[in-house]
Amino acid sequence: MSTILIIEQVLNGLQSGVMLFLMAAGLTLIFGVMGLINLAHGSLYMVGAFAAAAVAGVTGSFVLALVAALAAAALAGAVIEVAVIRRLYDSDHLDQVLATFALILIFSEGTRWVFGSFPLFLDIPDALSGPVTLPGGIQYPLYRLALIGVGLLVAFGLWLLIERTRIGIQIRAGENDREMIAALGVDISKLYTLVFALGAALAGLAGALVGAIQSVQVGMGEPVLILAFVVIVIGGIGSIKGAFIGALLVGLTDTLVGIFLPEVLKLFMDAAPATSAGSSIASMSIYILMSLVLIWRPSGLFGARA
Amino acid sequence: KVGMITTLSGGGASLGIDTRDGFMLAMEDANRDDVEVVIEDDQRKPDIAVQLADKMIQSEKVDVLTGIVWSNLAMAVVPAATAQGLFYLSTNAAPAQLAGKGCNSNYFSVSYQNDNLHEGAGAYATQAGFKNTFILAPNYPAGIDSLTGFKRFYEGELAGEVYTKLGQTDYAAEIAQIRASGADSVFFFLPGGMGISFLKQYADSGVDLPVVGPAFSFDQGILQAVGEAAVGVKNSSTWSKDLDNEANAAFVAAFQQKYDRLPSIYAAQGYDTANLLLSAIDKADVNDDAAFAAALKEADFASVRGEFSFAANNHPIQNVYVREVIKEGDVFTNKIVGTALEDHANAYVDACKM
Amino acid sequence: MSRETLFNAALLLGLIAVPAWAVMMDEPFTITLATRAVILALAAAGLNIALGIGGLVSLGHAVFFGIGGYAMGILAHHAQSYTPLMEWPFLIEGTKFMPVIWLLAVVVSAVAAFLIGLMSLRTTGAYFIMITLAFGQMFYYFAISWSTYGGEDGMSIYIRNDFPGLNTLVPIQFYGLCLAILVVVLIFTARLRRSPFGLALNAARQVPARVEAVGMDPMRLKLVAFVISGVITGLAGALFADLNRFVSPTMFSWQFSGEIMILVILGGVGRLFGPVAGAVTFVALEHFLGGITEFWHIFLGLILLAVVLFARGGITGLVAGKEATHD
Amino acid sequence: MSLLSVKSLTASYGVSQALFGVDLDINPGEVVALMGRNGMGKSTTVKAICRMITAGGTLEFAGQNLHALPSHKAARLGLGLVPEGRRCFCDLTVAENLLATSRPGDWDMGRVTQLFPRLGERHSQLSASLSGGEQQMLAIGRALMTNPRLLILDEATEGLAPIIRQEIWSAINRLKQDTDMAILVIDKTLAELEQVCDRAVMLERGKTVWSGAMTALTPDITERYVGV
Amino acid sequence: MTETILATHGITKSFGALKASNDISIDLRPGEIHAIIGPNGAGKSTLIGQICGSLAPDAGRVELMGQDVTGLSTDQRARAGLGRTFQISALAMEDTVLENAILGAMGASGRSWRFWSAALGDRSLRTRAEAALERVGLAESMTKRCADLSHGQRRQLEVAVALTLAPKAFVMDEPMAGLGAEGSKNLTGFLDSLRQEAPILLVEHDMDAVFALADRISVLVYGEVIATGSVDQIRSDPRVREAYLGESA
Ligand SMILES: Nc1ncnc2c1ncn2[C@@H]1O[C@H](COP(=O)(O)OP(=O)(O)OP(=O)(O)O)[C@@H](O)[C@H]1O
Ligand SMILES: Nc1ncnc2c1ncn2[C@@H]1O[C@H](COP(=O)(O)OP(=O)(O)OP(=O)(O)O)[C@@H](O)[C@H]1O
Ligand SMILES: [Mg+2]
Ligand SMILES: [Mg+2]
Repeated sequence: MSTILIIEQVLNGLQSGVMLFLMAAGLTLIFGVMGLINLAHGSLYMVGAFAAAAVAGVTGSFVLALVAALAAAALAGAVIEVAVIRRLYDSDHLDQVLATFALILIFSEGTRWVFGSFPLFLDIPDALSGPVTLPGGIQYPLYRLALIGVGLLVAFGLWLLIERTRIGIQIRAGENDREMIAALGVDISKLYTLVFALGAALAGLAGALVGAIQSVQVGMGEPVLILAFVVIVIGGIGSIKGAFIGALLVGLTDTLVGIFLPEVLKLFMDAAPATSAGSSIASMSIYILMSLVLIWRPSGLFGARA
Repeated sequence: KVGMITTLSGGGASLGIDTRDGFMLAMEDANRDDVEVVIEDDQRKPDIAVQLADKMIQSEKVDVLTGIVWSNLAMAVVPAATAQGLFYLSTNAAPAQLAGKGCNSNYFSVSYQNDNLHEGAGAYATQAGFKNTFILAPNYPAGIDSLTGFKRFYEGELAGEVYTKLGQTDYAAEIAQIRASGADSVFFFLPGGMGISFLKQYADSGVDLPVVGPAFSFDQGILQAVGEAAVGVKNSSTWSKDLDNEANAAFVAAFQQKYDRLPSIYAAQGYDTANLLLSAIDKADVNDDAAFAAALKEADFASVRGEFSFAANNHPIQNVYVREVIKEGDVFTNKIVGTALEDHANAYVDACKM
Repeated sequence: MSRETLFNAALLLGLIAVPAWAVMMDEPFTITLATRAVILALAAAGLNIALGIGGLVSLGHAVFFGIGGYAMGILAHHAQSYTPLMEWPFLIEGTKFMPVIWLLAVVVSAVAAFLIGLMSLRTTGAYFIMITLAFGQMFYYFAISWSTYGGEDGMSIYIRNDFPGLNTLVPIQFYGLCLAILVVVLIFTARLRRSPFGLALNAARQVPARVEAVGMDPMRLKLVAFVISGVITGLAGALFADLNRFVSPTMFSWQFSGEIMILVILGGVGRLFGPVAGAVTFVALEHFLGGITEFWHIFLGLILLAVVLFARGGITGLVAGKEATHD
Repeated sequence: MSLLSVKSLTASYGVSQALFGVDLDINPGEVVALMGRNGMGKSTTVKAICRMITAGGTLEFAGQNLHALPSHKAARLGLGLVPEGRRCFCDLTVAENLLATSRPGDWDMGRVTQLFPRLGERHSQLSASLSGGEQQMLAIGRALMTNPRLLILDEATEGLAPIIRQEIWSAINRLKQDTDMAILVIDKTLAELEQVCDRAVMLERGKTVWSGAMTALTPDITERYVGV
Repeated sequence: MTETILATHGITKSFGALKASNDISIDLRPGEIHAIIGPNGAGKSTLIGQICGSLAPDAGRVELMGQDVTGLSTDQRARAGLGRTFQISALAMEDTVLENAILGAMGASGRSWRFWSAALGDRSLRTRAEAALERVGLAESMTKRCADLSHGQRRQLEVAVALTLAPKAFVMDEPMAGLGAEGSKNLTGFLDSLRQEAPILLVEHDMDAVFALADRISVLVYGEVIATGSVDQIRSDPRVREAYLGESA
C-alpha cells in the first residue's frame, strides 16, 4: 500500500469527519447547550437537502440552493422550537425523545408527501467539480477540499461564538439554570429560539453540502443523526471543541478501519473471510470506539464533569 | 383474491410504489371482477411483513401473495406462506435459498433469480474484454451473492474485492482504493441511495474507468437523482423501456399515460406478474394447487421482456441485456446496447428438488 | 380504588375480552394483533423496570429482544435441520421446546445485560443512552454479518415451537400463553416496586449520594435492575420470534430500541400498566391508521405529539391523573 | 413614591397556597429585612417579585406593574437577585458567571473583585468546584454586576465564615451610604440584620404580620415570629 | 489516651496546584462533638468527602474504630458505622418521609436485596424508621412526600435518616445551613443529646451553635489545621480571629 494512498485515505477520513462535524455542531449546541435531546435534527438535515435540491432544480444556482437550505432549515427549526420544543424544556428528557421522534415521523412523511418518494437531484457546482492535484501527486476532488474548508470555518466561528462572546456565555448559563438567567434579565426564550434556529441551519447546511455528493432522499437524516450523536458523546456533550475532535476521530476511524482492517487481517487469514470479517468489524468500529472512550472517560473527551 | 405486501412508506417506498402501480396497471387493463387485490404497506420491516402476511391469510383469506421488494422480507414471508398452501408470485426479491433447496411448487419468481443481473454484468465484463475489474458490494447476504454471481460469469482477474457497510453514504475511501488498484473497470452493486452516492462521488473523483452494475442503480426512479454522473454507464437488466416487443410498447405507453412518469423495472415486473397471474386464472382454479401451479408454469402471457418461460425451479428463463444510460431531452434513461446472456436460467436449478 | 387501578383493570379486561370476541367472530388476525401488542408490552415492561424505576434510559434494549429472538431462531433452526448446535466441548442439540428456548433466552440476556450494564453504568444521562445504543449497534452489525444464521436475511422457522399441553399453532392458545407471562411479569413488577429493592432502586435514581451514604451501592442496585429488565425483554424477544416464526437483525436495530422506549413513554414512564397502555395504543394506531392513508406516519406523529404536549405522564397520566405514588 | 410596592400578594405552588397576603414597600436607598420562620413564604415572596412564579395582588416596581412583565423584563427594570441556594451557573467560570448577565453601571468586574478578592483569585475556575462560600460570593457579585436598583439577598450569608459575613454587612452599609440602591435582605441572624437594616417586615404563614422600623423590633415580637 | 472512634492520619489532597488538604490529622473521641471550622474554601468539605469516601486522598489514612477504611467505598464505610448528613439535603424527593427513613434502616440492616415482600410491611425496618422520625419530631409528617416538606423539616429528616443507621460516628456538613434562628436553636439542642449515642464531627459556620456544642474545635485554614482546642482556647486564638472569626466573637 503506497504512502500516497494512505495520505489520501487520511484526507478522506478528515473530510468525512468535517462533514460530520457540521451535523454534530448543531446537535451539540441544541443537545448540550440547551439540554434538549433533539432526535429531529436529522429531519432538519433532510429539510436542508431537499430545499437545496428544489431551489437548485429551479434556479440552477448552487449558492441560492445553499441560502435556501439555510433559510428553510432555520425556519423549520424556529417553528419547531416555538410550537413544540419550548413547552418541553421543563419536562424530562423522555418527553423530548417522544416529541422529537414524532417530529421525525411528521417531517419524513411530510417531505415524501410534498416531494414524492423518489430521490431528488442535487449536484456540485461546476466551479467546484472534478479533482485537483495536490502536492505529492494526490488527486483529490476539489469539492471535498471545499467542504473541509467550510467545516473548519464553521468550527472556528462556532467556537468563537460559544466560548468568546457574551451570547455564548448566556447560552451556556441558560443551560445550567434557565430560570435564574431569566431572573437576571436575559430573554432566554428568544435566545433559545435563536440557538435552535442556528443549530437547525447548521444541519440544513450540512444536508445541502453533503446532499450534493450523496443521495437526497427521505430518511437520509437518520443514519447521520446516529453518527452525530456518537460524535458529540465522544467529544463530550455541549463542547464545540469536543464535537470537532470527536467528528475527526469518528471520520478517521470509520474510513481507515474500513480500508485497512481487511488488509491487516489478510496477513493472518484467507482473503475471503478476512474481507468479510474485516468489514464486519469495521461497521462496528465507531461504536467500539465510543464505548471505549466512555468507559475510559464517562463524560466524553471534553465533557464537563457529569 | 390477491394480497400484495410491498413497501409504500419510508425510505424504500419508491420501489414498492412502482411495483404496485405496474401490477395494478395490468389488473385494471384486464378489468376483471373475479380478482380482488388487497394492498398493504410493510414499511420495509420484516416483522410487519410477517404480520401482514398473517392478516392476508387469516382475515382476508387471499389465495395468492405477491409484491415484496426486499429479499430479507421475502425470506420472512414466503416459506411460511407457501407452507400454508398459498401461492407466492415474486415481483422482485428472489433469494438463492428459495431457488435452490428451499424451492417450492407454489412459489414463482416472475422477476429473475437475484443473481441473474450480476451474472449478466459478469458476462458483459467478459465480453467487453475487461481483464482486471474492481468489485464492490455492501456486506450483507445480497451483496455477497451479488459478487459471487458476478464472478460466476466473469473470466478476468480481480483488482480488488470490497465489502462496504450497509447504508454507507460516503465512498471516497473505496474510490481511492479503486484508483490505487490499477483496475481497468469497476463493478458495483449498491442498491438505493448507496448507488446514487457512489456514482456521484465516482464521477467527481476523476477516476474514469468504465463502470458496470446491475439495473438497480440505474433504474428510472433513481437515475434523475444521479443525473449526468450516470450517463454512459453500462448496466445489466432483464428489461428496458426500449425493448422491442408489442407488450412492452403497450406497457410503457399505458404506464406513462396513467402515472405521468416512465416505468421502472419494478413496474415492469409488477406488470408481468399480474399478467402471469391473470393467464393462470383463466386456465385453472386457484384452489386446485397442482393445476394452478401447472398453469402458472406455462407462463402463457405476453411478457414485456419478450421470450419468457420458467425453469424447473420456477424461476424465469430469459435474456439479460446490457443497457447504457443516456439522456433523452431532460430525462435520463436507458437504451439497450447488447445482450449479455441469452435464455439464461439460474445456478440453482439442480439444487431444487421439487 | 384509584382511577389508575380502574384504568389498569379495564386494560386487562380488554386484553381478555377482545381476543375472546375475536375467537367467537373467527377473526384470527385480531388475535395476532393482540398477541403482538402483548409481546411488545412485555418487552416494554422489561424496559420500564430499568427506565421507570431505575431511571436508566437504555436505548439498547433491542439487544435483549434480539438475543431472545435469536435464542429461539438458533435452537429451532438446528432442531429443524437436525444439526447439532455445538459438538464441542459438549453436544448441544437444537430444540423446539419453548421452555428450553426461554431458558436460553433468559440466561443469555442476563449475561449480556450484566456485561453491558457493568460497562455502561459508569456513565450517566445522555452518555448512558448513547453507550447502550452503541452496544445495540454492535450486536446489530454482528447479526447482519453472521452468515451462519442468515445474516441480514434472518431465519424463518416454519412451525411455531411447542409448549407442553398447548397447541401453539392455534392463535388464541399462543396468545393465552403470552398474556399469562405478561401478567406474571406485571405482578412481579408490582411487588418489586414496593419491595426494599424497589425502594432502594427508586432512591438510587433520585439521590445516589444518599443511597451510598446509608450503606448501599447504587451501582449494584442499578446493575441488578438492568439485568432483570434485560431478562424480561429477552423473554419477550423469544416470544416475538415465535409469533412471527422469523428472526432477523432488525430485532437488534436501534429503531427497535427506540420503539420499545416510545411504548414506555407513550404509556407512562414508571406506571405499572404504562407499557401495556403504550403497546396496545401503538399497535392499534399502526393498524388502523395504516388502513386510512399512505401517509399515516404523519398522523401517528401528530398523535404522539399531542400526547407529549397535552398528557404529562403518557396515556396513563392522561386517563388516571398525574401521580403514581406508592400507595 | 416607593420603589417596590407589594400589596396583598398571593401565590401558590400547584394546589398548595404559599402566600396569603404579603404587604411590603421599599423606598430607594432603604434596606429592609424580610423575616419569619422557615417555610413562612419569604423566598416565595422574592420569587413572585422576580416573576419566577405567578402571583396575585399588587406588584409594582418603579411605577410599573410587574405582573405584566416576564421575568427578564422585570429584572431589567432593576431587580438584582441573589437567590436562595446560590444557583451559580456551574459550567461557567467565575468570570463568565459575572459577565453573563452584567449590565453597564458602577459595578463592574474591578469593583466586584475588590469587594471579594477571592473571586479575583478564582477568576477562571469553574464555579462548580468553588467552595460553598465562594459560590455565595459569586452569586452576590453576579447580582451586583447587573447594577440593580433593588438588590435582593435571599439568605446571602448562609454558609459564609463570620469574617466574610461582617465584610458583606459592612459592604451593604457602604452601599447604603454611597448609592441609593435599595436592598431587601432575608437572613437569619437577628443581630447582624440589626446592624444594617432600616426596617423589618415579618411574615407568618404567607402573610405580613408585622412591619416597622428595625429599632421598634422588641424581643417579644422576635420571640413570637422568629423564635428568638 | 482515650480511644478514638474516627481518625484521619496525614490526609493530603490536591486539586491541581491547590492543596485542599495538607497533612490533616484529627480524631473523634467517644461522646464528644468535634467541630471543624475555617474560612470558606479552607477544605472542610473536601476533608469530609475523604472521610466518607466520596473523594480519595492523595496520601494518608482514615480509621474507623481502629480499622483502616481508606480503601473502602462510601457504602462500605456507611455499613461500617459512618452516619453522614449532607450540606444540601440529599433526600428522595418523590418518596414519603417514612420511605426515606426506611431507606436508611434498609441499608443498615442489609435488606435491600428483597424483591418480593413490601418494604413498608417489614416490621423491623418500620419500627426502626419510625423511632428515628419520632426522635427528630417528624412523627406526624410520616406520610408526607419529601418534596412538600419545608426546608427545616428536610434538615430534620436528613438527621433522622442518619439516625436509622445507628452509626458509630456522625459526620455532619453544615447541618444548620438554611435553618432559621429557631430551627438552629432546636437542632442545637438535639445534637447536644445525640452525642451520648455517637460522637459527632461537625462542620458548621454558625458560631452560636459551634460554641454551644463543641467539646473541641479544630480550625482549618488553607488545607491545614492551624489550631485545635477548647472553645475558649479557640475564641481567644489571635490567628483564628484574624483568619476566621473577625471581631465579632
Ligand atoms: N417548589 C415548591 N413546591 C411546593 N411547595 C413549595 C415549594 N417551594 C416552597 N414551598 C412551600 O411554600 C411555603 C413557603 O416556602 P418558602 O420557601 O417561601 O419559605 P421561606 O420563608 O423562604 O423558608 P426558608 O427560611 O426555609 O427558606 C413552604 O410551606 C414550602 O413548603
Ligand atoms: N474538584 C475541584 N477542583 C478544583 N478545585 C476544587 C475542587 N473542589 C474543591 N476545590 C477547591 O478546594 C478548596 C476547598 O474547597 P472545600 O469545598 O473543601 O471548602 P470548604 O472548606 O468546605 O468551604 P465552605 O465553607 O465555603 O464550604 C476551594 O478553594 C475550592 O475552590
Ligand atoms: Mg427561603
Ligand atoms: Mg463546604
